[in-house]
Amino acid sequence: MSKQFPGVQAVNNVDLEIYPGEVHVVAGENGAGKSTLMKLLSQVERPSAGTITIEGKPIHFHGPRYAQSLGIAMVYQEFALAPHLTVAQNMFLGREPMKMGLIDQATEIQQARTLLKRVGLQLDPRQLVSTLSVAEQQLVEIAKALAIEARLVIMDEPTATLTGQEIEDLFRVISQLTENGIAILYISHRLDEIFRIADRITVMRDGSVVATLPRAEVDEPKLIKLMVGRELANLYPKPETHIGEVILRVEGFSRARVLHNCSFEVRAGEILGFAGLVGAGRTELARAVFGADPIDAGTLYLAGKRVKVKKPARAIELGIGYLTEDRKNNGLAMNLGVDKNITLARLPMFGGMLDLRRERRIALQARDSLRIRTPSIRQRVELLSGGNQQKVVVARWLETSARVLFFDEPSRGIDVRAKAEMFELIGKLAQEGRAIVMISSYLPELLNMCDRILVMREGRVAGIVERERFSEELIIALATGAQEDKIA
Amino acid sequence: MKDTAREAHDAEGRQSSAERGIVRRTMGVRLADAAAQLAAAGALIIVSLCLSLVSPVFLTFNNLFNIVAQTAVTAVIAIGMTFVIITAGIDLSVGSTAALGGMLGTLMMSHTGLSWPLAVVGGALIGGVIGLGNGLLITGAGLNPFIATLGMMSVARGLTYLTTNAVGVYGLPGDFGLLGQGLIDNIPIPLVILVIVAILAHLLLTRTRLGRYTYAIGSNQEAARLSGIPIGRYLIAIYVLQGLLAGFAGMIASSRVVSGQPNFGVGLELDVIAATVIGGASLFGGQGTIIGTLIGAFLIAVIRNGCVLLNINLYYQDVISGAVIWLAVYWDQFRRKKLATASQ
Amino acid sequence: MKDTAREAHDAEGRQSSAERGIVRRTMGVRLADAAAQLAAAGALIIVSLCLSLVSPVFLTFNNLFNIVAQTAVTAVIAIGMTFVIITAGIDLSVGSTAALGGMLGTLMMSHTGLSWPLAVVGGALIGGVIGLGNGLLITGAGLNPFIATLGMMSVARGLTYLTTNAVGVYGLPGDFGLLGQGLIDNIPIPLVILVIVAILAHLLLTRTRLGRYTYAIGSNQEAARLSGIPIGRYLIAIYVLQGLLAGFAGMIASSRVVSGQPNFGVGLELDVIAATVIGGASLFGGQGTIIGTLIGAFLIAVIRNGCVLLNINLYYQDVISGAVIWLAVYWDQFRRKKLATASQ
Amino acid sequence: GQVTTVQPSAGTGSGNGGNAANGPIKIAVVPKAVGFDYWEQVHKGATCAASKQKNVTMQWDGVTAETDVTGQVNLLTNFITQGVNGLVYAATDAKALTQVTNQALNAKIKVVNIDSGTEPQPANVPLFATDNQASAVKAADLLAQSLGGKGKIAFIPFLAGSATNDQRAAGFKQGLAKYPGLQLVAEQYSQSDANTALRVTQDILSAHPDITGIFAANEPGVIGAAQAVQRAGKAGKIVIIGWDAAPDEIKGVQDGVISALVVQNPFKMGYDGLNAAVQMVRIGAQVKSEDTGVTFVKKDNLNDPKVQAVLKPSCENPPL
Ligand SMILES: Nc1ncnc2c1ncn2[C@@H]1O[C@H](COP(=O)(O)OP(=O)(O)OP(=O)(O)O)[C@@H](O)[C@H]1O
Ligand SMILES: Nc1ncnc2c1ncn2[C@@H]1O[C@H](COP(=O)(O)OP(=O)(O)OP(=O)(O)O)[C@@H](O)[C@H]1O
Ligand SMILES: [Mg+2]
Ligand SMILES: [Mg+2]
Repeated sequence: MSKQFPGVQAVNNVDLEIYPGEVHVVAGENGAGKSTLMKLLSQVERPSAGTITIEGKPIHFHGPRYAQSLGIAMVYQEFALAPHLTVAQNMFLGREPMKMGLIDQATEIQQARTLLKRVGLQLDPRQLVSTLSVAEQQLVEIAKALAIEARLVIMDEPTATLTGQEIEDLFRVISQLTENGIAILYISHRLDEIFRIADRITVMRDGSVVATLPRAEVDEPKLIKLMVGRELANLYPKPETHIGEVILRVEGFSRARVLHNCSFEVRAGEILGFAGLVGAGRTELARAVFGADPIDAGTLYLAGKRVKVKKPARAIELGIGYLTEDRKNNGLAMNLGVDKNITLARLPMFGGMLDLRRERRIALQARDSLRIRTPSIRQRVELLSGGNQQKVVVARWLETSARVLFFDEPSRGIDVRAKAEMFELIGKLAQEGRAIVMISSYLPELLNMCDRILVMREGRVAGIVERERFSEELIIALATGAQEDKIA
Repeated sequence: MKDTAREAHDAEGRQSSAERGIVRRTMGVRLADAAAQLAAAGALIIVSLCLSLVSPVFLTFNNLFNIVAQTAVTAVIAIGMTFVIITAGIDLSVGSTAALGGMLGTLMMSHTGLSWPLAVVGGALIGGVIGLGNGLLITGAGLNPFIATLGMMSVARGLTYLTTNAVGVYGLPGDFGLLGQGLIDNIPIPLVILVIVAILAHLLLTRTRLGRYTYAIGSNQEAARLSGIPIGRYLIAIYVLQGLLAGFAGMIASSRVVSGQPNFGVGLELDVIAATVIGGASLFGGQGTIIGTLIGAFLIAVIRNGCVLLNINLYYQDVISGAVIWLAVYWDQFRRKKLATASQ
Repeated sequence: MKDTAREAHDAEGRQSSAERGIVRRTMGVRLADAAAQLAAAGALIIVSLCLSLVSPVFLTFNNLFNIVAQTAVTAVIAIGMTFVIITAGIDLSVGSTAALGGMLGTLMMSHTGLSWPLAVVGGALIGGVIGLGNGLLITGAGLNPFIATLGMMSVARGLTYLTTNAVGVYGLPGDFGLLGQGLIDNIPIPLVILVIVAILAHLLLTRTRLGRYTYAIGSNQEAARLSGIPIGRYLIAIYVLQGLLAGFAGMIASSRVVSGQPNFGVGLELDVIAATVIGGASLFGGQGTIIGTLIGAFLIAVIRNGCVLLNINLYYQDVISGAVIWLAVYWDQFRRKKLATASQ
Repeated sequence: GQVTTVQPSAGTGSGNGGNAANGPIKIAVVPKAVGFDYWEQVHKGATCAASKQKNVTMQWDGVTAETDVTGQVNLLTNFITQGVNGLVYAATDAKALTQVTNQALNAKIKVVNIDSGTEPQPANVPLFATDNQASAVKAADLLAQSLGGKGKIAFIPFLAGSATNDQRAAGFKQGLAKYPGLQLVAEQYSQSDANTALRVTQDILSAHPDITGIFAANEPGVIGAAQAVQRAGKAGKIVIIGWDAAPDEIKGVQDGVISALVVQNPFKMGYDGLNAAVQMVRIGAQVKSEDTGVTFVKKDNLNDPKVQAVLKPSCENPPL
């Protein structure tokens, strides 16, 4: 199969075979063409060349509905949910159960509830999708794919925003499916995960397949080398930093039903992690500090001085930055160019006018240092691959000279190499004496990069753990409430 | 051993708190829904109350009859516009379409001697053809709805003028007047028509595939496409529906003056869109209800009626209706927000 | 060993092909950009060419002068509308605002004897005040732009009628006519004004914070807010700008007929929005350019001019202008798509 | 169910009970459209008449476009429901408004037409109007005289489908038929907008630089056409015959840009119309229709006191 976009050969002459009951992982750097290849299989995009055969029979292109009827279901990387419809309505979109020419809403809700339970999501199916958190949307997206009687389920980075328990639930579902002879095509940037579930691994680079190997023949260094083209010394390059004065102190932040009396402080040169289950309130806390959401109570001290932050504009003025977890809705101006998105929080000005040359330089630099794969720095962001979009948001906040930076799920959808490079940059920022708060659902990241980890549970600070005491068990225990730790 | 125990405990804790969350949110959604309907109607109710206090005529049968009969035309078209706007589209051609439907429908009566009920169907079908044109321009030629229907607004108006060289159609059977002004057992026929159209449209919007896909397309067209919905076909159906309703409304309007008027409906599109938006629809798609649209249409009509009843200086009328619309929508939003917060 | 060799080879190959790819792609983007501008102008050029073939008068200085002077009013307002529409907003009140600015501006001249340049400034400022009202309703009261400006359309029209009881303002100094119809060294003053306004607006839109934020707000308001952009302040500025331009355009229109006309600008909002959308702006925000808007405004003006030159019956004019707009926009889209593919 | 056509009666007895010779009465006056000098003169005339009567309240209301027939029907129906005693209105459509007149009469509301009546005109509904068509014929005669019966001319009508417009257009063309030497080379609507009138006249002058005469059929058309001619440097060289009497139109006559204006007497229509309605309500008088007459205003009769009374009507000096 091949696929050309204006200016990009996204998929280049790829051969792929999938067998019943196997978990076939597709790996590769951002922009390698993984998502595009999947979209060719689910007939969302029309291939420029190539054919698909199912059980020996060649299949023609008729669009996504046809692919569904052939038993191909897909979980999209950029969620394909309609925010104004309810969870149940989204799950059965295009395949509504009918009764006498009308939609059978009772059955629809009933079936939706069953499917939600299967992916371990406790949600009312009548709730609007626009009220869901990113992680919840991801689970709905998965449940939606399960609603199709599929022979092949394609999952494009389903775990990018999920934490431990949800991932376990997902793996359980996957093994149920494969036991029934259903094939899984799985894209992920998380190496441990790949090795856990893969039967075979296909590595893509620049639109072409580099290799397809059985799980047994690959180990981590080899996989990285296949993807990146060279070895990576250290996935988590944490630098030695000098931890200085307290820059930001948060006291008693509360907001009805979301945050309860949350306090913490972060010092210059320190990387503080936020851990917790989905919906624990990490995002809410960061947004509250940043002034993106109002609070009912709480005080904020910046370098010892009490400050009031009611708007993000004020926070940025004071040197606080916040990188959102929801790049699509809150992060990117989708129909603007890469360059304009990168400089959005801090425009390069010269005598009252925009300095377009400097803007271009900044964007080019960011492109190179984060390896943003784009045909041009003026390319509209919506045409980039998911991981590259994420890099653009990251680049924006690296550009601002904020003293305190909140990174909410910064590695969401980023490939290994870029992750390592991003962590290196974050480390450098810390070295420069900035305070970093890193929110992540992927514990190894926090354990390796942070000086301290704050664990949240149900809107409360369940505990703050020093680096010496770091252990996965302890943090999970705090996050699930199995152990109450007095704030250190 | 300890581990499993802890996990069980964990799971339970999560479970219950999540369960609680669900109940809370559902209640919230439901309440907010009901509140939205009520709040929207609220503005209408308050304006009506004020009017009935200051003008003894307001609540008389005759006056209410007038309001209903006058609003029927706008409301019927606005019901179609609700579908269009929910898909994140717009139809600027409704005024011209109504005029064309009205002119050709009445011409059928006066020239070919068609009976009036058949002519009404004819007028509606003419509107449907125009709607089909809009649909094809949007889905086939890929024009955006604004441009497609802006052009159609101009083209349909030109065709209307051309049919009779911009002269009205007269000499229609007196019975034809029933459609827009008759009574069945003391119930205004336009009211009956409006209620039937509204109920059917409401069912269509909330209970059928067409309705569901209307919201889906407007909410996230890409998602709708990925879910395998044949977007083009549904969009065409929606613009045809809008056209049919506009043509039909054109016949109601003609019936009210028992003649075909080539200049009918100039500027009507703005009234219709306003009714829809005041009723809570979003021009960005995905949002809107039939009941809201009806409330919007009646709000506009009641304000106009009130200005006349109260003998308000003509030039102040414009100022007042503008201000009342601001207040009504502002109050509506305010109420919704408050109820949404309270129900959290 | 074999493996590494192959990889090294691969890496190299990739590098150079990627480099080549980038060069090619950048060229592609550039070309597509240029093509987009050209394609938009293309429709205008083709229509003009056709006209110059069928009417020998079309290309005369006098006729071109007339077209420019006639378009200045629409184009100046459409320039403001470009900002508004890029923010995903809309301003329905521009016609009324222009009328109010024109009436009060001319009244200042005729009643207080203000010199005409000052009165022009006065008219523009009146427009600015109306724009401020819109801005506050949108950001302060949180009304959506459609409702806020729909109400303002009505309110401003009412105020316009109230100023003189809906009678025109006459007896203005003859010099005032220069603004809309004068010549400087054989160059039409409205052209000079239009060029200056367009250049300033283009710079504002592409080279300043205001312009950049205009796009950002329209593309993703939440992202803009989280990037620290004080959205309210910028939106107000944009609606004030639109108001100023509308008031100013109202004075140009008054100057053209050397009188204040209370009914000026009814329905103008649709013309203005059409110019902007034909020029490539999206009602969903984030897209639009000044040059595109100018092309859109001139396309409409040239079609109208052609219809009069050829003395086409009004009824056919409507049909023709609708169809030409369809064709122009369709052709524009088609060309862009083709060029984008060709530049691969 | 029984299907009937609604027959609204006056909503309240209170307004209608004022048949008594001196009781308070309410008269609604509805023009074809608002926002033009012409209708404002009607307004002034009616206001003046109402002020001279005792216990008479006048309500002035109208739609914004002369072609908004349905809007006017709605408005009048609202007045009938409200229960006014008298209805003075200018019909936007002669045939379509007949039923409204009948409704009002059924509701025992006295009706008077001004400017434009209905077809048929009920015997008990007097009409105070000018004969638009006959006056337009005379306008054509005037144009022909000024041009010596030959030359290219242009016509600026105002609103397609408006009854007044159609009458004037028909009259003008009827008049032209008498002069084979006059060649009508362009006909473009002004949409009752001065700027549009200016635009189309400019374009017509571009297409036909040899035009020697223009007839513009209402105020905005005349204002725009006169501007266009002046700006083209052809003031005095092109004969303009216009309609209505806005200040700048009069000034145009003074300056020689406009050759003649057909001036109606809207003040008188309003004045007489309201008085008639009051009489009909108070004493049940039979009032007869009346042609309120037109004046051809030219430079040479501009200062005639009679003409001045028509041009500058006021309640102190009504042009009756
Ligand atoms: N619609 C489109 N138009 C133009 N280019 C596109 C489009 N969709 C994808 N691309 C480009 O195709 C290439 C492959 O994208 P794809 O989304 O398949 O990458 P990916 O391997 O899924 O990356 P990631 O890991 O970041 O999700 C990228 O360079 C991307 O910019
Ligand atoms: N728009 C919303 N409406 C209602 N509830 C919401 C909304 N957004 C988030 N929530 C709920 O608020 C709680 C806190 O969510 P938040 O996103 O802050 O959690 P988190 O710890 O950042 O987890 P994650 O980001 O991993 O989902 C969750 O229960 C979530 O479902
Ligand atoms: Mg991808
Ligand atoms: Mg989060």
